[in-house]
This record gives sequence, structure tokens and C-alpha cells, in this order.
Amino acid sequence: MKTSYDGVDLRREHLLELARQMILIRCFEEKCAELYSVEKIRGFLHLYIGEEANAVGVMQALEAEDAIVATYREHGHALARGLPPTEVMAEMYGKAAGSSRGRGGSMHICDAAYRFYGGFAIVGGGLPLAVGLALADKMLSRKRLTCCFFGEGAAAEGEFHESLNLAALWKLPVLFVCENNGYAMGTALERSEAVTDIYLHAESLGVPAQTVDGMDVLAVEEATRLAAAKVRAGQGPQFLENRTYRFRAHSMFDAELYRDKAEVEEWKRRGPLVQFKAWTVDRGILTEADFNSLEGEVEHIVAEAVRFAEAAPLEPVADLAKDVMTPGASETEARS
Amino acid sequence: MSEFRMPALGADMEDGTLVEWLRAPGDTIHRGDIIAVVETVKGAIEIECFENGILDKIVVSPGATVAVGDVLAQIKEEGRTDVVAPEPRTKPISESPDRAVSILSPSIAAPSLPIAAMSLPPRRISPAARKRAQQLGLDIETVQVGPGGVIGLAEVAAAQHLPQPSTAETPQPVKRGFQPDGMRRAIGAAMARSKREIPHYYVSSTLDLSLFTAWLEDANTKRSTQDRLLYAAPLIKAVAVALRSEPALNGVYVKDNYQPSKNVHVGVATALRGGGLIAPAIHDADTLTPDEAMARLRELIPRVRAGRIRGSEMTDPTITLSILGEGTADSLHPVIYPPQVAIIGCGAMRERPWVVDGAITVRRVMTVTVAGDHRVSDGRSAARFLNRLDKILQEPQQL
Amino acid sequence: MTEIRTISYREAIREALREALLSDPRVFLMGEDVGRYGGAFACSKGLIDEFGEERIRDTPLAESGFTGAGIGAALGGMRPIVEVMTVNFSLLCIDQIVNNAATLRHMSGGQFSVPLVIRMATGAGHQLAAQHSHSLENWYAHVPGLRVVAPATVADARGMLRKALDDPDPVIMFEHTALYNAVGDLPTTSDLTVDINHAKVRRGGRDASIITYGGSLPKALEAANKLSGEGISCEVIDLRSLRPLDMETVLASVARTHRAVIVDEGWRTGSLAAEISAQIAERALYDLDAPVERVCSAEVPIPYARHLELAALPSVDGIAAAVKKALRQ
Amino acid sequence: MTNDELKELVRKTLFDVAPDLEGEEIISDETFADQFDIDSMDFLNFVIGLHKATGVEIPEKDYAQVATLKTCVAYLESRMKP
Repeated sequence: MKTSYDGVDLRREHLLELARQMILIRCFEEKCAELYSVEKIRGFLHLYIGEEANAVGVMQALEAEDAIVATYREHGHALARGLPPTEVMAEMYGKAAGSSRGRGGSMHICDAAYRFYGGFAIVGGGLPLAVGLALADKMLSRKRLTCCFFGEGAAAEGEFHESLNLAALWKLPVLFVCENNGYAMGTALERSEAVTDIYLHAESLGVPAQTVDGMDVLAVEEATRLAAAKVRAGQGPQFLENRTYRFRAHSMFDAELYRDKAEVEEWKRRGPLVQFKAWTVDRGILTEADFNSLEGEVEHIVAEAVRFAEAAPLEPVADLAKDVMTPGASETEARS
Repeated sequence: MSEFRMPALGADMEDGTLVEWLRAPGDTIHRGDIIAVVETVKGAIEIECFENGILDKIVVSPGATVAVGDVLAQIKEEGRTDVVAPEPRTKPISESPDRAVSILSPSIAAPSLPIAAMSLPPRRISPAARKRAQQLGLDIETVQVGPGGVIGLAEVAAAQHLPQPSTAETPQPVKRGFQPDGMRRAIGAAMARSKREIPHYYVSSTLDLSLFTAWLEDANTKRSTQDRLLYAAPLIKAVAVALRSEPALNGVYVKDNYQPSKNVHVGVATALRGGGLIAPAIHDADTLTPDEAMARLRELIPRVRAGRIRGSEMTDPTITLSILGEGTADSLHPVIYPPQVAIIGCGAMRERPWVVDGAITVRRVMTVTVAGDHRVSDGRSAARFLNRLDKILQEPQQL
Repeated sequence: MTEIRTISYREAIREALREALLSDPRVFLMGEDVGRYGGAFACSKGLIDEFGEERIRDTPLAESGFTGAGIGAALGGMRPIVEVMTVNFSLLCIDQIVNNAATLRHMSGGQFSVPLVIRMATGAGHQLAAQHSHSLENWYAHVPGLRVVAPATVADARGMLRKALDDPDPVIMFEHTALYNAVGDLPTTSDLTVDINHAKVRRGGRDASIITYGGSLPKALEAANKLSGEGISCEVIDLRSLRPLDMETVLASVARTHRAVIVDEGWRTGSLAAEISAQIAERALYDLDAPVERVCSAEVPIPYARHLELAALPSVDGIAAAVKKALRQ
Repeated sequence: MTNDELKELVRKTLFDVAPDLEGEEIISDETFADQFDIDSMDFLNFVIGLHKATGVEIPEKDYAQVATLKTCVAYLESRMKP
């Protein structure tokens, strides 16, 4: 980590909050892995463990009015954005009290109140949407931005090029955040991209870009504040390539044949919590005790979230077709 | 106690040879255990058991070939005494769909059909025809097959005039295509019933058609041979227009109440070669020009003779017109086609002495007779109709 | 007696676009060559001079990009009209339409709404060969969450857009390329809005119901006229809405005529005609006097050569033959 | 066209109009209407058939002259261009 971070509040209270959020995400995701093994959570589950610094760091630089478009690995982003852990867990259980009323599941957490447009499971699928949200803001001269998270895998999709070009061409208020964790499911970056520096892709499409240490929450916050300021100043889209690593498999069905254990251990030693704890404790801003009490506090929050999800009711089957269309929009639909 | 049976392992597997038992009587077995090996055309296959319990009695010993579904061994439920009568076990149906097919394949499960029915081709009856027959209280089995070997609305409609043939009649073998004799018999029976049930009255008038025939001859000289008009065409139109203002003659009598019709669909009595008469409808005849009426006739008559009639043509007529035609007889007192309530009969056109302004002259005339249903109308409405028809025929160019 | 004016289908589309742009500042048109070029089928000619580049947005050749952007803008409070030049190119953005536009409302538990209109030209008949001659309306009419309409007349081309834009859910409007030059009458009254929920009986009849939509309507009407000369009276039903299907109107007609012939330029297998035929069999079986007939495109990639293309597409004679088959003639 | 060819043509035209009469023997001096079940529609189609085959226009007033096989052949012969 660096010695100084301009524009970042390094006082105790702020650092405690960063720690709390990262620990919450870590603990929440580990509980999800456990619940998955006893078939409480089904379907696909993609964990954010190891990448916590990115969501937490970026969210610090966003306003309540900004919009967020993310991917299927969006639990951390949802929690960092402030979505209630109880509702996020209920969504993992497919309960009606879940963020998406139990219909989206782990890959499609969303909440209109937080302008959290949610998880998008088609790689690159969210990018054009983010461009559109920004287009609307620009046309209605609203002072806000849209933050779009995606992995380095999306860089290979046509939609990546189409979206970045549109954003640059029309100077739209979009903050692209690429969480480059080195692997697109089972394919290492160097085996799928001729140019592995993703930020160069963005520059070639007319979007100013830079790399960020995705394991350092302060560096992420610093870079995001700078980029967000440019976007808010109307300079058009900005692009951050956060270099990070996921400590667990792509999803629960993955035997991780594509990487060796040593590499994982090596990254774990430089994990976001490990580095942040060392940096804050060495400077005497936070203490070991702070981290322990945070872990206790978070354990309670996650346990409560599980209790809430267990008790929450399922959506009645009778509502299956509810909200396919807007009620009353077409009598025929209602009649037939 | 339950039976362990020879499972079907492939859609085309008929039987299997037991090669080896992997468990002995008295062994406890659990769901999913492999307890035997069977030789099939595809090779040796290990057989899984789906029950928990104790292997009781081996029924089939190694080397024996048994059919799919036969009992191989008995399995006793753990701890359950034998006194419980074994519930009737259906054949173990494995999940594979093709297995279900082999159960239902005719070779095994074909119910025995009466031999007589086996020889008859299946009678293809359209759903609408089946429903219409039911509504009319008609036994669909008695309805003649139409063209294309199908019983449709047209065939039911044609049969609608039929009294139900008594069951004594031996069921004739079903013949393909249009049966004129069947049709003739059907119409004869319908006429008899109509005569019995409908109180007919008759009113006739002889009309001077000189202006009409002159107009027609002149019109035909202006037309090429193909477009030439038969007098029946403009006559149909005239009758239809005259009927517009005579609701009591133009409608249908159904279930003891009369429904006048707002349109005039004229059933044109058409002679079938070799005898028999059928009167399919020309729809909305009052709205047609003479040329359109002629085109309808030109299309309708050959088709009707070939037996290709449409359901709506049989069910829709609200009145029937029967024209005797050239060199036949002076007048015609026709029988009403149920459920209609009137029929118009036209005799042949004749030259007759005719008084005009007190002097005798020669005019081409035709006797037109209205046969009406006294339950619905009386002579005065028929007379009114004939006078109106006369007036229309005196101004043929208006048609 | 309101006066009548005669305009082309293309002109009616342009008027509808202009009226929408004038009446609602949230409305904007986005698509390839909709601006400077005036639209691939000249439906937006002159609009850029009147409304400017902000609201008449030419886009790069990035169907997924700009369609997704349209969806995002709709989420963001705009009322975009995205023009995907033809249904053939929509295969490049069908992911955005199906996985985002159609799904977001339900998958978010009703939190998000996508009030978006996507217009696509469709159909064959101009010898454009297989890649430019598709008719895939049924692909979109298959997807819950979308509304799909097919204006076949000048009045519908002029009147449907208003209702489509008012609809809070995504509406896909198919304009058959053979219709752009068709000419029709419009009353000079101010409000020309038409509903987009119901089918219309374009021609009453007794002996058979011809059910069709979009570019096939003129062929169906011509076949009906040809048959009426032979004493066969056909009812012609213009579906207008392909999702939801107004089956009430279809079933009422079949109940009267007892025979159904469905004309659909899509390929027979899995076509919209197949869906309608299934619903008739499910809900009107006992009214049928003959099997439902379907007149669809031959199951071949649409060929370039004119005589082959004509042989592949539904034809007036083909429709008449199907009616006669249903009448067992 | 010889007399026999013309007779054959008239026979064929009549059978076109009434296919179920095919193969019947035609008595040459008895009217078609009397021998067969020919109504005014059939006769009109017969006249149209003759017109198509021979080009001879038969006005309604001449119908009586083409009512039998013999008179019909004579009528046509006198009017057909050589």
C-alpha cells in the first residue's frame, strides 16, 4: 500500500467504516458458501472473497443519486452500496422479502431505492445499459453519474467496444470499473486477450483510463474520487482497471484446474484485509481490538440476516405472472 | 412382500437372460444396490434394486430367459410380517419414456375390436359436424360420407332432412364420394315429413313476362355467348327483392317458433342427373346484379351435381325457388323444404291469349305459385308477394 | 363528413414520429442512419433538421450497444424510440431485448420499468436474399415481458406509435418492407391514435376465416376477393397485436365460419401460425369443420432469384388453395 | 371439317357439358333434351362449347335449329367458314 492518498480521509472513523464494510462482505460471502453446501442457496453462486477492496473503495466516491450497474458477482457491491444484508440474504434464499423479491437470486440482486440496477449475468450485458442510463442523465441535464462494474472477461465482448465507443462519442457521464481478477471463469487473461492491459483497450476507444491496485481499498477510493470528479465535471466517461484476485473458485461447481494453489496463497498473503489491517495498525490509527470487535459485530449482522432469510415467506405461486407486464397496460393480457 | 421384476432396459428389449445373482436370499438390500446381472442383446447389464428390504425367495435361477416384467425374486420389507397381503404392484416402469411406449404398443395391449369394424375405414367426422349433429339430435352414424371421405357440416345439413332410418336397415358398407341414390332417398323422406307436418296453402298468379323476355333477349344480343344470361338469373333476383318486404315468407321455423330472416338466401332447386333435387343457397340474392346471379348459378350447378356442396349452402336458405323450365308444364305446386316456411314454384313460359285494353293479344306468360306454411303466413301475404313480383318484372331494366 | 387525405405508409410512420417528438420532450429517435441519411426506408427524413442531433441520434453500427443504451435510457426516465434497421440485424441485439428489456420488470420484482419502443423493418419480397429477408416476429412474440405489434395499414402505421410510447413496457413494432409504399386514406381529424390490443376484422365473410398480420394482409384480402368471385365468402382478420394475441376475435370468427386459414411469412415450424393453430385446436376444436390450414414461407433460406423467392413466400393463389382445401373443394 | 368430324365434335361438346352421359348413343333426329336430362344451363354451356370450338355464334332465336344432332351439324356446316 502507499504512504499517502490524496483526497482520502485517513481519520479513524472513516478507516473503521472501510474495515467494517470489507469484513461484512468477507463474512457474508463465507456464510453463503456454507449455506450453499447444505442446499439452502441453490443455482449459481459467485463469491467476491478477495476483491472486497474494490466495491468498498469505489462506493465511497459515489453519491446516493448515482446509478450502479454490476455483474453476477455483485453481493459485495450491494452490501457496500448499503442494501440491507437481511434482504440480500433473503434473495439468496429466493424469498419474497429478498432485494429482487426472490426472483433474481444470487446473480440478480437489485434495489431501485439505491439505484442499484443489479447483477447482470450475461458477460458485458450491463455495459450498454449503463451507457443508456448516462445518456438519459445527460439529455435531462441531471448532475449524476452511472458506475458500471465488470470483469476483464467482458473486454472480449463486442458490447464492451460498442459501449465504450458510444460513451466516448457522446461524452456520457459513465464511470467504467473493470475488476481484473486475472481469470474469466477458467481462462487466464493471457489466454484470451492479445493485449492484456485492459486500460489500453479503453484508451483506444477514447475513454481515459488507468490501472489501480485492487487490493488496496485506499488506492481504490483515491482513484475513484479523482475519476468521478472528472465525470461529474462533464469531461465524459472515465475507466479504472482495478487489478485484483478472487481467492475462491469462479463459482461453486469449479474444480479450479486452471490455476495452481501456490498462486492463490501468494495473493492471499497480499489480501485486502491483510494489507489494510497492517497499514492502519502500524500507523496506530486502528488496533487489533478494533478488528476483533468489528468481526463480532459483523458475525451478529450475518447471523441475523440468515435468521431473517430462513423465516421470510416464499412468494405465492399465484403471483408467478405478476409484473411480467405492467398491470392494466393491456386488457387483452388481462383477459386471455 | 414385493416383487423384483425383469426391468426393460431399452425400448426394443423384449426379454433378458438372468446370468448371475450378486446377493443371496436373506441378504438385506438397500435402494440403489446392484443385486443381479442380466444378459441382453446389448450385452451384460447390472440390475439395480429400488427397494429396501430382505431378499426373500429367488424365483428365476441363472441361465433362464424371462420376459420383461416377469418376477425374478421376492423382497420382504424389513421387520414386516408376511401377514400383510402384498399390495397389487403394477409393472415397475423405469423412467425412460421409450419403456412406456413398449407397454402401449399394439402387439401387447391391443384390445380386441369387432371384426366387422376392423374392415371399415375410420369415419372421419369433423368436430363441428359432430357438435351440429348432437344439437340436431341426429345420430352421426347415419350421416352419409361426403367428398374426400369426410363427414362435415354439409353432410350433416343434408342429412338434416332425413327421418332417422330404422335400425332394422342393415348398415350398408360405407361408399366413398357422393351417393345420388342416398341423396334421393333422403330428400324423398324429408318431403314426406314436410307434407305431413307443414300445413301448406297455395296461391298462384300468371304473370305477363313479355317486357321481361324482350329485355332479356336484347340484353343477350349485347353479350358474348359466354356472358349470356339465363332467365333464371334475373328471376332469382326479382323474387329475392320481392321477398324483402314479406318477412312471413322468408325465414326459418325452428323448435316451434318462427325466426324471420333479415337477409334473403334463395335456395335454387337444382335437378341432379338421374333424379333427385337439392336446393343450395345463393346468399343475399337480393343484392346481386343479374350478371352476378348468373355467375353464381354457373359456378353452383356443376359443383352441386358433382356433390361438392358447402355446409352454409345447405343450412342457410331462407326460401326456395323451383323453376320447371322450358317446355315442361304450366304450373308447379312445390313442397316446402323444412325448416323454411315457403317455396316459390314457376311453371314454363308459354304464349297465351291476353286481354290488354279490352282487346285480345298474345303475351309470353308464366304461372308462379307460392306454397306457404299456414302456421306462419296466409294467402294475403302470398298474394302481396306475387303482385310485388309482377311489378318488379314489368321494369326488368331496374334489376 | 370528415375530409379524407391519402398518404403512404412511410409518410404515416414519419408523421407519427414527428408527432411523438413534438408532444413529449422525453421522446428521442436512435438508430443507424436515422439522422443525416433520413432513415434506411426514409421514415425519418427531415427530422434531424427540425429536432437536432440530440434527439435524432445516428449511431455507430453497434446494435447491442445502442439498443442496450435505449433500454438504459428508458430505465433512466426517457421515452426512446430505437430503430433497428431490419429484424435481420436484431439478431445482434436480441440478448439486450430478451435478457434486459423483457426481463428487468419481473426479475426486479416490479421495481424497474422499461418504457421503450423498438421499430424494426421485416419480411421479404425484394430479392435481398436470405440474410436480409427474415420474418422473425415470432421470436419476439415468444417472449413474456414484451409487447409486439404489426401495423399493416396506413391508419395503423400512423396511429400505433402513440400508444406504444405510452406503454410502460417495451413494445416492438414490425413494419413490413412491402408496406412502405402502400397508400391509404386517413381522416383529417387531429387524434389518429389507434389501440394496439385488438385484432380487426378487415373483411366479413361466412365460409372461412383467413387470419394474418403485417405484410401478408394485402395478399389475404386479394385472395378473399378472388374467392368471392367464385362464391366463397372469406373473413379476413388482421391480428395487429402479435403479443398478446387477441384470440377472442379469432375464436369468434372461427366459431362462425368453422374453418381457419392462417397466413404467416415466417417459416412454418414453430411459427406464430403454429401458436395460433394450437390455440384454435385447444379452444375452438368443436367449431372446426376441417383441420386448420397454415400458409407460411417454405422452409428454405429465402433465395435471391425472383421466381424462387415468389415460390418460397406465401402467395395469393396459395392462400386461395388453402381455403378451398379447408372447404374440401 | 367433314360431316363426320363435325358430328364427333358436337358429341364431344355435349359430353363435356354432361360428363355422366359419356358413351351414351345419340339418336340423331331426337332433341337432346328429350333423350337426356339437359336443362337450360346445360344447353347454354353446350352452345358456348360449340361457339368456342367452331367460332359460330348461335343466337337464342336459333336454339331450336341446334336442338338435335342432325340439325345441329347442318346448322354449323352452313355457317362455318370453309
